[in-house]
Amino acid sequence: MSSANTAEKPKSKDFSGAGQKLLAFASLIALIVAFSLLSENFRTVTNMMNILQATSVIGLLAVSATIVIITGGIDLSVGTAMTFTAVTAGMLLTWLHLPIPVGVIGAILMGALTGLVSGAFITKMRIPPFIATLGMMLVLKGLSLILTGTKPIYFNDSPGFTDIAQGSILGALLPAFPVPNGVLILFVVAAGAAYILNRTVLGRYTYALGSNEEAARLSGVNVDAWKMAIYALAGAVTGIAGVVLAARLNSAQPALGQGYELEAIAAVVIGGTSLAGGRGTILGTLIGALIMSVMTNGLRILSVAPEWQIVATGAIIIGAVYADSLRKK
Amino acid sequence: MSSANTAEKPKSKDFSGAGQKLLAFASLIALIVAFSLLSENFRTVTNMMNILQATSVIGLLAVSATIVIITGGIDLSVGTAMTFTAVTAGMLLTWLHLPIPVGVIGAILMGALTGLVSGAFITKMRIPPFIATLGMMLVLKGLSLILTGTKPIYFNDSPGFTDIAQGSILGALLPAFPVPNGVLILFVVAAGAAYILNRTVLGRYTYALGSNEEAARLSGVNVDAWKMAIYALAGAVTGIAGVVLAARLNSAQPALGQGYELEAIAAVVIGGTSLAGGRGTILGTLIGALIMSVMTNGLRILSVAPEWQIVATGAIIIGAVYADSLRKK
Amino acid sequence: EKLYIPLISKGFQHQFWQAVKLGADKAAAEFGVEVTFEGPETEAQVDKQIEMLTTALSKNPAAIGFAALDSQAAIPLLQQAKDAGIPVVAFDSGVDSDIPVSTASTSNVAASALAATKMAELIGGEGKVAVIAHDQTSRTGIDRTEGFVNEIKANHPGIEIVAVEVGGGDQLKSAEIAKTLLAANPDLKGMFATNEGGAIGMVNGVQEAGGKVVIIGFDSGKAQKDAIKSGLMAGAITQNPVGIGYETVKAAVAAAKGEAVEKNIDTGFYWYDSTNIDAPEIAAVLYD
Amino acid sequence: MPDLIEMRGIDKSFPGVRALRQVDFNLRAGEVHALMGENGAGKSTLMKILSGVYQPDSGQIMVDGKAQAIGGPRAAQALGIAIIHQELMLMRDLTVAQNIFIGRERRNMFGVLDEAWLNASAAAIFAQMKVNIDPRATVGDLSVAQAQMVEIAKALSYKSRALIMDEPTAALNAKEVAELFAIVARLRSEGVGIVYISHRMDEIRQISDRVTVMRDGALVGTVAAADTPISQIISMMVGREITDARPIVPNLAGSPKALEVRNLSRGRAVREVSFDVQRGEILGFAGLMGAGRTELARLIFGADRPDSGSISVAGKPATIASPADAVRLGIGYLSEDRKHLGLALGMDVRANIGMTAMARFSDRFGRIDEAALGRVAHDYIAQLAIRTPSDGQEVRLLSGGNQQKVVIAKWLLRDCDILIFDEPTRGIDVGAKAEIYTLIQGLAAQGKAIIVISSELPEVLRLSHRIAVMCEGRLTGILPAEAAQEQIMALATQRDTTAGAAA
Ligand SMILES: Nc1ncnc2c1ncn2[C@@H]1O[C@H](COP(=O)(O)OP(=O)(O)OP(=O)(O)O)[C@@H](O)[C@H]1O
Ligand SMILES: Nc1ncnc2c1ncn2[C@@H]1O[C@H](COP(=O)(O)OP(=O)(O)OP(=O)(O)O)[C@@H](O)[C@H]1O
Ligand SMILES: [Mg+2]
Ligand SMILES: [Mg+2]
Repeated sequence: MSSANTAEKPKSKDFSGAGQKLLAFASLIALIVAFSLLSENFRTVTNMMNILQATSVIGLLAVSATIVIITGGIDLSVGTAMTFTAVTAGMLLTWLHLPIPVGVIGAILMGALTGLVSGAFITKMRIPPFIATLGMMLVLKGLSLILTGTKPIYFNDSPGFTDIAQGSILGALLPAFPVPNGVLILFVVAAGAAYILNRTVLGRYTYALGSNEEAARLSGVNVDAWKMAIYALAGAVTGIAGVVLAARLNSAQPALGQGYELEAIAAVVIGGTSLAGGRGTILGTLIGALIMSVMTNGLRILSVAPEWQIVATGAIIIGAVYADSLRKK
Repeated sequence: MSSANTAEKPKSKDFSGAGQKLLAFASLIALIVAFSLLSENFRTVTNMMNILQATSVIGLLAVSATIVIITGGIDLSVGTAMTFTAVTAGMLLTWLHLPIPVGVIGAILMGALTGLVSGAFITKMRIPPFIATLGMMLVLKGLSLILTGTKPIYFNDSPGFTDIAQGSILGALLPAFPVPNGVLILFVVAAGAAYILNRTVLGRYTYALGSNEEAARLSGVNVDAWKMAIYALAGAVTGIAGVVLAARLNSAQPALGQGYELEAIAAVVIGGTSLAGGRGTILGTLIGALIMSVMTNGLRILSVAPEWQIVATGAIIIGAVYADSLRKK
Repeated sequence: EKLYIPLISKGFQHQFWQAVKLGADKAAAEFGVEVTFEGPETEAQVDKQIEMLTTALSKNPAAIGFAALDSQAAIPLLQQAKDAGIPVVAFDSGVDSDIPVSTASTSNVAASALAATKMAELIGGEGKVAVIAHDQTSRTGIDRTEGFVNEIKANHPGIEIVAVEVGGGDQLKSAEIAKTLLAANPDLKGMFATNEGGAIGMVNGVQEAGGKVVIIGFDSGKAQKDAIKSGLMAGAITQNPVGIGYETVKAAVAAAKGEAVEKNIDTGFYWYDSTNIDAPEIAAVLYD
Repeated sequence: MPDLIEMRGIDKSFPGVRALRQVDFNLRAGEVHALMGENGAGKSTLMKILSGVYQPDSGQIMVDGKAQAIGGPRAAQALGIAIIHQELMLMRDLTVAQNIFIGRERRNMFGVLDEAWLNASAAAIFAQMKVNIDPRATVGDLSVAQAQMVEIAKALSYKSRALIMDEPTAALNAKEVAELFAIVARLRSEGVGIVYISHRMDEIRQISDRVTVMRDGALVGTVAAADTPISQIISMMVGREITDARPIVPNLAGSPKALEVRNLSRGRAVREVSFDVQRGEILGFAGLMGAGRTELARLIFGADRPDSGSISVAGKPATIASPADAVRLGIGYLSEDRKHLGLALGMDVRANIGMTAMARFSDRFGRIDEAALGRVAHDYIAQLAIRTPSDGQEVRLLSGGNQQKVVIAKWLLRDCDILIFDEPTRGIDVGAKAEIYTLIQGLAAQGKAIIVISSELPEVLRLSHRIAVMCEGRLTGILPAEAAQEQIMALATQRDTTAGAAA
């Protein structure tokens, strides 16, 4: 019982360290280089900001999806829940004329509530996450249409609301970095989510549930309560996405949102998070989301015909993940 | 080494025996009874045939999805692959004026080929099924648009083609059972798939891969080859769905198909198949698909407003699975 | 160096949009400019369209054609275009703003009202009818549905609209809807679909169900033309998408060159049925 | 005549771990060759190389004197080499028979399976093994011991010339082990070469012809079993002597009752069980496979709900609806199935050790004190000699015995008043075992109440202050520490007496 040779071994690392391998990062760089060579319109600062801005909403949704996927679950409702929170903001600000912070916080809380409800379906009613969130996706979509009377709600009475996404605090301070606020929000939220996942008990249990839920339960972890908390956290991030979306469009569009779940999940998986749960990083997800928006933007800049854009997108998604798996060998 | 007291255990069952529990069957019956009480137009023979016919295409896709899901994989490309096979049939029949059987077989083979390609991405290139089939979904969608020049291909030159779905061999023989051929095809294919899953090596390995792929590999099973075969089989079923779709619409509609994957997977999961793989039945999937179409039809018959239909659909999906899980306790 | 004019449309997969593209390509060849044509997958994707407009602006175009899914949401970008001196031509439906130098469109409301009038004529002014809308929230979806419904309500008291279902422009779903409508309302007299996908589905659904109802479609395409010729469909409304595309590019070229352009270009709509389908002025606005 | 198998100069490294260095090993036809070594010595790795699971970095393998590249499991099978893996490698959704014959199903030209043949063949193997397992039972419903039997049956079904058994008896008790040895003896007489890995020293003497000992990935030596004393083998393994003794039963008169269980029942698995455990006491639970000990523990721990019965903790009636409740009341349960129930395999050693005690290592905002947790993890890694490159290593990459030590560390950290150890030393080497026994006794001496469920009678006898025996869900008796094996076996097979004879 003497030979525990821990001393000669490499330094201990965080179990979330997979992110340090910068999943899919090489593919992202390769894409950016390729498009830059192909088009000078691609490599402008404006266009880079466009790409970042285009990543903000889907990136936030992908962060939300990452949290749920690490638990071994899935959230199909991210898209329509986002819309629902945007509608919530619209009702609070435009219909009830409340101040902007109230609308923003209301939307985020509503997002957390939708997550909590999904979490309750999953834990208390033992409904598989796929079904519970599919149901939520439809219920929230329908409710958005019903509440708005199928018409968009505009934020014209809340001047300044659009600055939440479109303004640039950073640009005001440092004119060389005209990063739109929407992008800033994405990065701040992503950093916060990464912190929670890696440094807090909630995050630890997120990985533990995905890795072996039964083992966590038998370790005395109150699995149901934590899972609901995790879904609520993810829902809050979805709510932030809803606010940014509404600010970008200066409106809450009730019919929007379905289909986004697939894009968000795709970004997560391209970023190296396993749908089986237990592993995954926010950094990977950001890179995955960026791959998707660089690709979309680049193909458009190159004026590729829409149907060929679809084909190319499919091919690049497969190629990016393949390249990444080769590199990891 | 003798005392394993298996004698007092519950009766042994086939591993496919989950199906014998008639997953979600009670929910289906409850729905039918409820709608029948609410509307006399629901409970007509014609409407029952409508429901069955409405189940044919999505049911076939769900059968295809079931096969893949049992392996622990997922197939997001079922919808657009179906369209692609319909386009294939259109090209063979309308453009090349080949006889109907050639078009049908060509479409089915094309379906198998798409499955094989997905399978090769997954096994040979080690791309996660979600990404591989997401890529295929987009590539096939784009190709359908490109090949057709975004225009539908009509089957007007192939009289009799629509009979594949719309005629009724059974009705000709037994006028009391005017079951459309599309429905007949669904049931025959489902029975065939169930047979393959339960009685053949291919089926055995389908469950084995989903249950513990590593164990199968260490037992000397050529996991890669079998997995490709399984995806090809699922693809062939998708091809059959493409033929039935084309026959129903008398045309190959290149833009159709996306979104169907979610409906198909939902039917599978409602039918009790686990997304984790290793377990699931075709019978459950059929019931899941029927739940979905009964629900859709019933809500329309009751003239529920479309946005409320969406909400109700979400609620019923959750409710059906919950009721089922209660019953199983 | 050719002038570059991107057209941001509401979609590209439907025949209607392909016909717009055809007209745009025709004008591009005629005026020697480069045109690209793209649009989101569904008319709900306001944000995707905004993304497309953003990207188009960063390609330094000579002018832009824009069919707004939500005109208010696009205003900051349109302002940006205006500030950069890039003229915007609106097409298909207007933009609530004076930024576009020209608008090439027709009134969807008026077009559907015509469909309602024809429906009333064909069913004798009374009975039950139903609508299969292609969308519940997009401008075209709302305008076409409301145009039809309001005309019936206002001028044809004997007609009852029993259902407005949403088929999403999906041929198969619309077919199921048509069959369900017939099952739910055995005495249904007429059905109206608000776009091509809905109309194809309606034709197939009625064919499978074997009912006898007056069906009226919207837009063009081979399926509808065949159905009209065979008598299955009573008639349909078509706009002039080729004309819309052509006029949009024509106006954009003129604006890019600093020439004066007409503020509103009405491209018109037409009722067609078995009697006039082959007439030259109708045949010119129909497409397969 | 050349040896059946000869491995020469085998090297194998994993990231951060040199698992094997220049190992030589040979196996003759008709011998039982024991492979011994501490946890993490490299035994399983060497055998995985022989069975085609891993490729060696260097070295060569000869079968019948001919050099062979064993590129995969299939190639090993073709050469007549079969292996029973240490970690169960079964498909839980398939039936027993389907598992045994996976990859070798009898079928017709259309691929249609002959299920009757499958079940009959499996039944025949079980009959030969004198085991009563239904070939049509789903493997996921079996206990660990039954699943282990299925693994053994599967390996036997290959009718191979070389059979590797990697800790086949870790989950079995004495009676089952005896049956297994009968099978081993028969195979040996038929000329099969058997590699036998076990941490149970008594078994080595019983069945092996030669013993090879490994340490730290290197070969220590090969000796003849008959003329080498066990103590010498142990010192070859761990480099020191280990002494074995019966427990000194403390005087517990006046010690308060920590746990009182009354008439606890659940289905047929647990029937009307009543007993007490005092503070400072170690209560051993003996019984045959499926006697209901695990199920009883799960009921006490709240992992399953009882049909009836009551539990008191520290004299107060307790409502235990979930493991979280149990842990809050100071009850810990170390599961027998570390892979499925004990560990988050994809997480690192530190996170697994910390799983039960996160509240202690986080502030009120839920921020984890990684430094403190890391210190504690390092302490346990040293104390239990967990062989791992660092506390950041994923647990699934540890050897089986070291994984078990992580589970133990996890519960030690929680510091419960009542600890239930279910097969605590499964797969743990002799040296570490002695250390763990000392640890458990130390815990008892601190006043904790301990329940030890073990299928190894020597272990029960070595540790327990009292010995409870179960049979078919009933508690058939509680014996004093000095009870004889025969007494225990009598109670363990006492099938008819009425329940509740105990306490
Ligand atoms: N896939 C792997 N990746 C990294 N390290 C590994 C891997 N497999 C084994 N190891 C390491 O190699 C060493 C030898 O492990 P092995 O499983 O062969 O030990 P063992 O002798 O069988 O021990 P036990 O008695 O505990 O089963 C251990 O330090 C283990 O952590
Ligand atoms: N989850 C379960 N589902 C069905 N039967 C079970 C389950 N768990 C245990 N059993 C059955 O309950 C009985 C008691 O099993 P248990 O595992 O408690 O026995 P044990 O004494 O711990 O023996 P072992 O050495 O096999 O662990 C057995 O017949 C077992 O098969
Ligand atoms: Mg080992
Ligand atoms: Mg046990």
